[in-house]
Amino acid sequence: MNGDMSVIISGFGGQGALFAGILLCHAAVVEGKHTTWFPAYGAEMRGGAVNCSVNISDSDVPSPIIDEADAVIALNDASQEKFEHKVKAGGFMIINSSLSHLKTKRTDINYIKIPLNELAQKLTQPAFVNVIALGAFLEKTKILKIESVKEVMKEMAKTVSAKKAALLPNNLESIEFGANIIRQQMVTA
Amino acid sequence: MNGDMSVIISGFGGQGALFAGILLCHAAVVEGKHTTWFPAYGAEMRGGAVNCSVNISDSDVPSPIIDEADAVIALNDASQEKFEHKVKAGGFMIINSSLSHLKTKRTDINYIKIPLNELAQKLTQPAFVNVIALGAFLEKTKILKIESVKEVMKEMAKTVSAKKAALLPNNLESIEFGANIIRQQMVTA
Amino acid sequence: MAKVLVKGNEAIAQAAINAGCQCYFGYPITPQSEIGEYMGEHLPEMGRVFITAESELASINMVIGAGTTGTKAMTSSSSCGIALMQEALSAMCCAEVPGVIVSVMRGGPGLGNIAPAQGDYFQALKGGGNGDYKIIVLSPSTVQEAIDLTYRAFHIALKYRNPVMLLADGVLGQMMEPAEFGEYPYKDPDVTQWALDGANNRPARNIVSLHMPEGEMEMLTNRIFKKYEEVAKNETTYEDYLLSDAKLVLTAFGSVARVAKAAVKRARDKGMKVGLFRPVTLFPFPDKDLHDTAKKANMILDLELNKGQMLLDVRSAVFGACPVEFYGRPAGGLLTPDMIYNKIAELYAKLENTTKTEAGVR
Amino acid sequence: MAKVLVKGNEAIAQAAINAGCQCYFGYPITPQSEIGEYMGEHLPEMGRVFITAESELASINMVIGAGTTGTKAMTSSSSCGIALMQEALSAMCCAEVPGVIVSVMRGGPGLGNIAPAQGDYFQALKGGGNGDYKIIVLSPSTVQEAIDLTYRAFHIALKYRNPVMLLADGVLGQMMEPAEFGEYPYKDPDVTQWALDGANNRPARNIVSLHMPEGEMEMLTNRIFKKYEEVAKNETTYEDYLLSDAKLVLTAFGSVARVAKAAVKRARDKGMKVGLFRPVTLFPFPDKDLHDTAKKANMILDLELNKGQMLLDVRSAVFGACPVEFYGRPAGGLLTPDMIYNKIAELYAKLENTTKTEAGVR
Amino acid sequence: MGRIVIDREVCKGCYLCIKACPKGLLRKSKESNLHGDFPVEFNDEKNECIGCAMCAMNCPDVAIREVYR
Amino acid sequence: MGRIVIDREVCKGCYLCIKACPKGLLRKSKESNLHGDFPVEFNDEKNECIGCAMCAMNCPDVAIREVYR
Amino acid sequence: METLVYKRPESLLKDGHFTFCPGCGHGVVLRIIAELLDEFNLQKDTIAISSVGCSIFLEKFFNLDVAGASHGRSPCVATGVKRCKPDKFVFTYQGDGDAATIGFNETIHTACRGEHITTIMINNTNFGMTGGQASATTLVGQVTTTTPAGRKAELTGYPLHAAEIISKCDGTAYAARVAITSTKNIIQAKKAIKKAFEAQINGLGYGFVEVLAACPTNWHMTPVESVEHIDKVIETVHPLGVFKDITAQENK
Amino acid sequence: METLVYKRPESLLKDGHFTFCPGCGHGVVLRIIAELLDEFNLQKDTIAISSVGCSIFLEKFFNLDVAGASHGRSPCVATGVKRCKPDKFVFTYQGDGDAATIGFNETIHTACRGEHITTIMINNTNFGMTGGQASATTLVGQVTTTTPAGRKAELTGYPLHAAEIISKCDGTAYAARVAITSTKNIIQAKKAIKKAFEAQINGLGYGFVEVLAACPTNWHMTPVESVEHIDKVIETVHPLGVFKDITAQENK
Ligand SMILES: Cc1ncc(C[n+]2csc(CCOP(=O)(O)OP(=O)(O)O)c2C)c(N)n1
Ligand SMILES: Cc1ncc(C[n+]2csc(CCOP(=O)(O)OP(=O)(O)O)c2C)c(N)n1
Ligand code: SF4
Ligand code: SF4
Ligand code: SF4
Ligand code: SF4
Ligand code: SF4
Ligand code: SF4
Ligand SMILES: [Mg+2]
Ligand SMILES: [Mg+2]
Repeated sequence: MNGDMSVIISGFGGQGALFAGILLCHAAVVEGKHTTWFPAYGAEMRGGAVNCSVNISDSDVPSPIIDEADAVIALNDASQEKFEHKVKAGGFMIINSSLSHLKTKRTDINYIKIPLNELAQKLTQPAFVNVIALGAFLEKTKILKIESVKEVMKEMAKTVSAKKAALLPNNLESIEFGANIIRQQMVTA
Repeated sequence: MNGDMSVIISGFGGQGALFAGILLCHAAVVEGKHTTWFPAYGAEMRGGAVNCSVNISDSDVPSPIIDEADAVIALNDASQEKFEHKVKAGGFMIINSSLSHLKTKRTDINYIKIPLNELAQKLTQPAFVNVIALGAFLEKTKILKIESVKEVMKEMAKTVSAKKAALLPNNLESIEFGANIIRQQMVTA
Repeated sequence: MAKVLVKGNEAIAQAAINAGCQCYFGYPITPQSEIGEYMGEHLPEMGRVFITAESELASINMVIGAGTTGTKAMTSSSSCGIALMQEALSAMCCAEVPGVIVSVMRGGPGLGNIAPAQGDYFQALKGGGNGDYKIIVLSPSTVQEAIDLTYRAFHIALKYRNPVMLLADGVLGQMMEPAEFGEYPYKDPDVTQWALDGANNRPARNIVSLHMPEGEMEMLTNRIFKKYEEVAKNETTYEDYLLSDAKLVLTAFGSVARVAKAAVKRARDKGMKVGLFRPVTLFPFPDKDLHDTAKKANMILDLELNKGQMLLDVRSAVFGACPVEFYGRPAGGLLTPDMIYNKIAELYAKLENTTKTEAGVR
Repeated sequence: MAKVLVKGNEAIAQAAINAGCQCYFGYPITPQSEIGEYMGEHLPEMGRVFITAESELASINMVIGAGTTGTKAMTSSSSCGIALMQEALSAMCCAEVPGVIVSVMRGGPGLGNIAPAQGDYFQALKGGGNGDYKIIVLSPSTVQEAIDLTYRAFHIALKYRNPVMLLADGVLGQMMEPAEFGEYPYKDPDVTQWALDGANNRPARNIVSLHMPEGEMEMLTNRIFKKYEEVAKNETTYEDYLLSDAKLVLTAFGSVARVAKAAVKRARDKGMKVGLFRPVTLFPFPDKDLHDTAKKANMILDLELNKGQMLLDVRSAVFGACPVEFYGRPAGGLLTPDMIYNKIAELYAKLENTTKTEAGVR
Repeated sequence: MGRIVIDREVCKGCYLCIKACPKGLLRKSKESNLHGDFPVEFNDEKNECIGCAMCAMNCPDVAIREVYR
Repeated sequence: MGRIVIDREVCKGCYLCIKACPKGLLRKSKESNLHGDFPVEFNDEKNECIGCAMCAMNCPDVAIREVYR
Repeated sequence: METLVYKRPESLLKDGHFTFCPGCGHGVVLRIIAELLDEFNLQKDTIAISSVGCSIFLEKFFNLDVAGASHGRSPCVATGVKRCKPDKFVFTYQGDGDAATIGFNETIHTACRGEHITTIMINNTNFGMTGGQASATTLVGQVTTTTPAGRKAELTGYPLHAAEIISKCDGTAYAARVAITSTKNIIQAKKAIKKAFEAQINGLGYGFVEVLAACPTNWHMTPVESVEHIDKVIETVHPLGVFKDITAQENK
Repeated sequence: METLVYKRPESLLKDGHFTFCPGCGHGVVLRIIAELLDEFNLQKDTIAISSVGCSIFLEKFFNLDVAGASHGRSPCVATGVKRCKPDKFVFTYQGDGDAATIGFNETIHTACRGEHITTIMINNTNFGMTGGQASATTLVGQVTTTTPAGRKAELTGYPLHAAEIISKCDGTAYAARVAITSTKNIIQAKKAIKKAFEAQINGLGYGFVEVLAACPTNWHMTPVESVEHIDKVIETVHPLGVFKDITAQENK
């Protein structure tokens, strides 16, 4: 894998797709990389679709907008539908098989199906499907160190409300768990 | 005198400079001529300067704005000052000598000085300096018939309030009186 | 019908009444308050609607309300008042609401002064509303044309379901000249296919300007711009005054054009081959015709009562076909026949001494 | 100072704070509400002024009040909100009141949608205010540049006593990337010579926009336009990206320019001589530089997230020096590197097959 | 003796109806709907519902479609 | 015993002062000023003015410049 | 035999469902309006004016002709519509940001003109749609995204009382503030809206009903906490009541 | 020895004279303001905000720093000025068209915010400057250039009562309506304006004084008829009074 990576993280509002992207970007900055994060919001107030495009690179990132992504993380079925065609040939797509039972359509990309919601139930509650997916993504791509993300999480915990800060252990557990899914190949293809 | 005539009528608010121009235009329409009337207002609320530019022609009037006027009617000193240079060489300027004691500056135009306010005192009250001046102007230029203006006055009297309509005789007297000033050469040069 | 002596503003008001304008909503501002006053006197008598709105913002939004019901409605204002309508004008174009707006320009920027000017060309044509939209802008040059274009404004507003602006300047609004009203000459389209009047035995309708689903606004905008192409095809109008052999072509709109004519006449008398290209529709702007005219000419002189606003459209249309010069006065300064004539003489002398020159950059 | 990951909107807000912005007046609107929220969190703590105004009309007029005292003040809004500020912007230019306006464009016209767009170029540049006036418009393309141009906006607003608009699009406002704040790099001019603070032992001052005496507004406008020439001389800025040998020159502003860069890179990899001309100051527009660039090029391709607005300035500047093509998407449609690359490839192929073509008419 | 009809896909789980029902006949369901919300369910084993429609009146989403008495 | 100073060029002849003066000491002048208005004049032959300044207070044009008592 | 005592009103679109957040007050009010339109048999004769705020998508909820207004201007659009279609029933549905902040001038002058239209204003004391910023009706001390430390009167003043002010306009026939926080209040709210509708139907003048409603999302409260918050806190600042009812005066 | 008991106030420009029509009410009010600025020794510390209407040329009358606002927006400009220069005295001088028609939203929200500024609103029940069209405060039946047959309530509604409404805003410290139709009323008017100034000086909040004033030109009455008309007719619709005075409440 070279130092360039483009990923789209998508889900419905409340699943934390945008936040996963932000974590990723911050970690990129920690490692001194160039990076962009660009969100898109749907029209609905309730449960609307949201996604973000993240670029990570060793050099300048001209376009925050991604034509073809190296990877897509689809946290629900609508996201899978919307972004399946956006994955670059040879790229991969993480699918939340808890919420999507759609058939995959392409043969030129890899699919990593993870029952994120079900797996999340196994962790200290609340656990975060977005962060679990991010852990898996990082372990798979090695584009950034899991440690960098953890560092970011710790830094963030310092500036947010006590209530939010209290969730740091859950976040750390979630990301580690996500990485482990790949390490232990708990995925279906 | 050919059928073309441009005149600027100027005075302070309340003297009726604009209305004199309107009468003139209406009379031009009565005689089937082409005509334009274009007003300009000063900045002051009280006694501000006003003037109008009137064109009368046998053919289309392209520009309502006058560079050089065949005639200027200056109902007060400020108007004389402002428009003296606007009279075409060979043209003339009617000056209200009741309200202006300014020296005249040009030798290439004719001056017709009429003590309008004083003369107006001699008529049935109220009498109208603007209409008197208009009468003089018409008698001098013969561009339109006095009768046409009288016709316009009579028509107008039909559509205005009774109070205003009652002034018709005064208007008729004023215009006739103005014409007489020229006929009888009651002017200084 | 006989010619009557009529003031520009009042001619517009009476023409609107003749055109079947059912509602007037407005807020006074010099130099066009006579329009509202005329409407205030006549509309209530006729059982039509007249409201002095609380502001120009309110007026134009009332026009929108009337427009959504397919009713002919109008507002009028000047300069800073028109500035307050920009949000609504953009929304009207988006929701395809018909309506007529009369803009009688005064001196700007800011409160400026109440002298005639043409500083609101950009305001009318490029707008301060958001997004891509076009107001159809008609620019009369005589009182007669003010009447005729008022009629046309009401018709094409309904025809294309778009706001139409009559862009007059203070000269035209304030001046009087003889003109004939005639009859409203158009057959207006049926509005019952889209107008709001209660969802009685038909699917409910809506006329709105928010379109959130992805791609919906883009499709809508593209469709509306297709409509504008239609408008351009059908409605583009300009006056050709002695253009056929003109080496120096003047461009001017509104009252300046008639002053320019006086100067052209004089120049022609002196043997100079000068003509005038006067856009009557400012949008749709007669790009193609002007470009073709420029190709045959040696120079264009654009004349405006501003610092050069239509100039941008002129330059874009001419696009190097011949050089473009500009002569104007802003904020209430007037161009007189003399001034224009002198400028013509100056440029013409230069032309005689050169061949076709290279395109300059503004 | 180290680079931090920061969202465009927040970068602008923090940069304004660093620039010494003492007051923020605003009314929320997507996609820029974060600016107001950021200000609402930080300014009161610092003893500075933060007011959620009752409307955009109110906000900009509060900015005017602050500006008349020589105080650095700012408002921010988007599209329909900016439309409501047009009267005030014209008045500001007339009365020479400094102030910074941030416009983060969303999809229009009307309420449109909240997707990123560039449909408000006309709104910013040609305005819907009345009369002849110019807002200085700066167009950032990266978050870093948003910071730098925010600094510059505050400085030149005071320097020229004119409103300055930072024109960003939703992409830039919403995206995050690493950037460095550094220190506010300017030395601001002394305002005590003109600012209002009570006529204490000096003649009373006034800052107004009505000038009735004949000729006064004209003189004023001409003087202000002389100032704009100064601005053009000192401030015109554009980015030259691989222009020296470019046969096909792209023009684009804001976020589109960075997307275009990705496409240019790819085209260069394929051996196509393509470059990018990116105006950083939209007013003053780099007319002359663009014209000179066009003279050396075979074609210009203007790219915008609208139906062709900057296009008019591009055409006027190019004025036939080479043909101008346009490619854009309105109302929230985005241009991606692929799309632009494909367009480049298509046009470049044509170019290879022809020699310098005749100027087209839009 | 009453009965209500709940559209569990429309219910957003605000639980204002639970607060409103004078008989306490509504409760949060254990299963989420397709939107990820946990809708309410009608639980009237003892036939206590009086068909007062208070639940429906308080429902912001008209998720309680019908009330019978 | 009072006295007032009128600026007859500033006076616009509204005659509100006439209405205001409790002693009736102001009257319309027979000669117009340069603006064509007929200003008021102070007419206090019997020295009745009490210097109450009511005239000045009612004058919309500050044409009554000074009041002495 | 079972009788249907309550069903989804016909004036709502068959397949429409509200896009609001869970527990949002908009839904209850829209349902009340639809019920009243059913009761008055007005669906066919109504033109609704939508405004800018969370309720902007009226046409996706109601089976009614809808004209969309710019932010704050729906009373003007309604005026234009009503003057052209005096026989139609015309109402505006607005938020506190729309009707009482940016558009309060339009609201007031429409009231002064005594337009025969009805305005329902949902007061959730913030700009819901844009993410919960302070509006003109925000309480002193209230935490919003623009007043993260709570609204401070010294800095940004006091909440505006819309219904009270509108009651001072001579063209207003009916002005009231209601809440939808309990069955009892909902019944009251429906009565008030009915009165305001009747003012229009009977040609009496302008009707204005301000409804205190929950915005749980931006208040960061559960829906149940939200309605309790309205009763306990908001009503002390924005008291419920009928501030003007010209029919009541006539009855006296 | 003679003592000078009255002289032209110093806060007026030495050579300035009012450009109003004969008998216009603006002059009396401007003089009162100038007198009060003299009395409070505020000339040096004042920034006046002029608005659009016959009084627009404040800078030609007053020896004060003046910022000019667009039509209806002077309360906003005043807010900007005052927030930047809290130690200065800031007032807006507006007409009924400016403050109560196009700009009433700005007036109200400035009042709600409790800005420490003062507004003097000259209510001559029409748009004087543009030639006497009907404004929001025009009386029913009043003949204006836009209501040549008299304002008809059925068509264009009822006059707005500015001072009463402003008194309902919680940030208002003082709100009153006065007239300048007699020496007694002029003295009252001066007292009211003084109170409103003091509200600002003492940091109590927004001060608003509505002054009923003559516009003889557009009313087509003599100045003397005009002031009588105010007393006899206008005051029955726009009654004089102090509608809010928080210092009075404190005293109680
Ligand atoms: C002119 C203008 N300014 C701002 C906005 C952005 N905006 C959209 S909705 C809204 C606030 C709505 O608040 P409110 O009226 O209280 O409705 P709610 O969402 O709370 O129901 C704002 C400020 C806009 N669309 N137009
Ligand atoms: C936006 C805008 N609309 C309209 C005008 C025109 N205008 C100038 S003064 C005025 C009315 C002033 O009336 P008022 O405030 O009552 O002051 P008065 O002249 O009666 O003292 C109007 C409508 C304007 N300048 N700006
Ligand atoms: S109808 Fe009444 S009793 Fe029955 S479930 Fe609903 S609220 Fe409870
Ligand atoms: S009130 Fe309605 S939406 Fe809320 S829980 Fe009950 S049924 Fe569901
Ligand atoms: S000071 Fe009093 S008594 Fe003397 S003239 Fe004036 S009003 Fe009359
Ligand atoms: S009140 Fe003043 S302006 Fe009026 S008549 Fe008396 S002195 Fe003259
Ligand atoms: S943001 Fe508030 S007002 Fe808007 S839908 Fe959600 S709860 Fe309702
Ligand atoms: S028009 Fe009326 S308000 Fe204006 S100066 Fe004349 S009298 Fe005064
Ligand atoms: Mg709200
Ligand atoms: Mg007035």
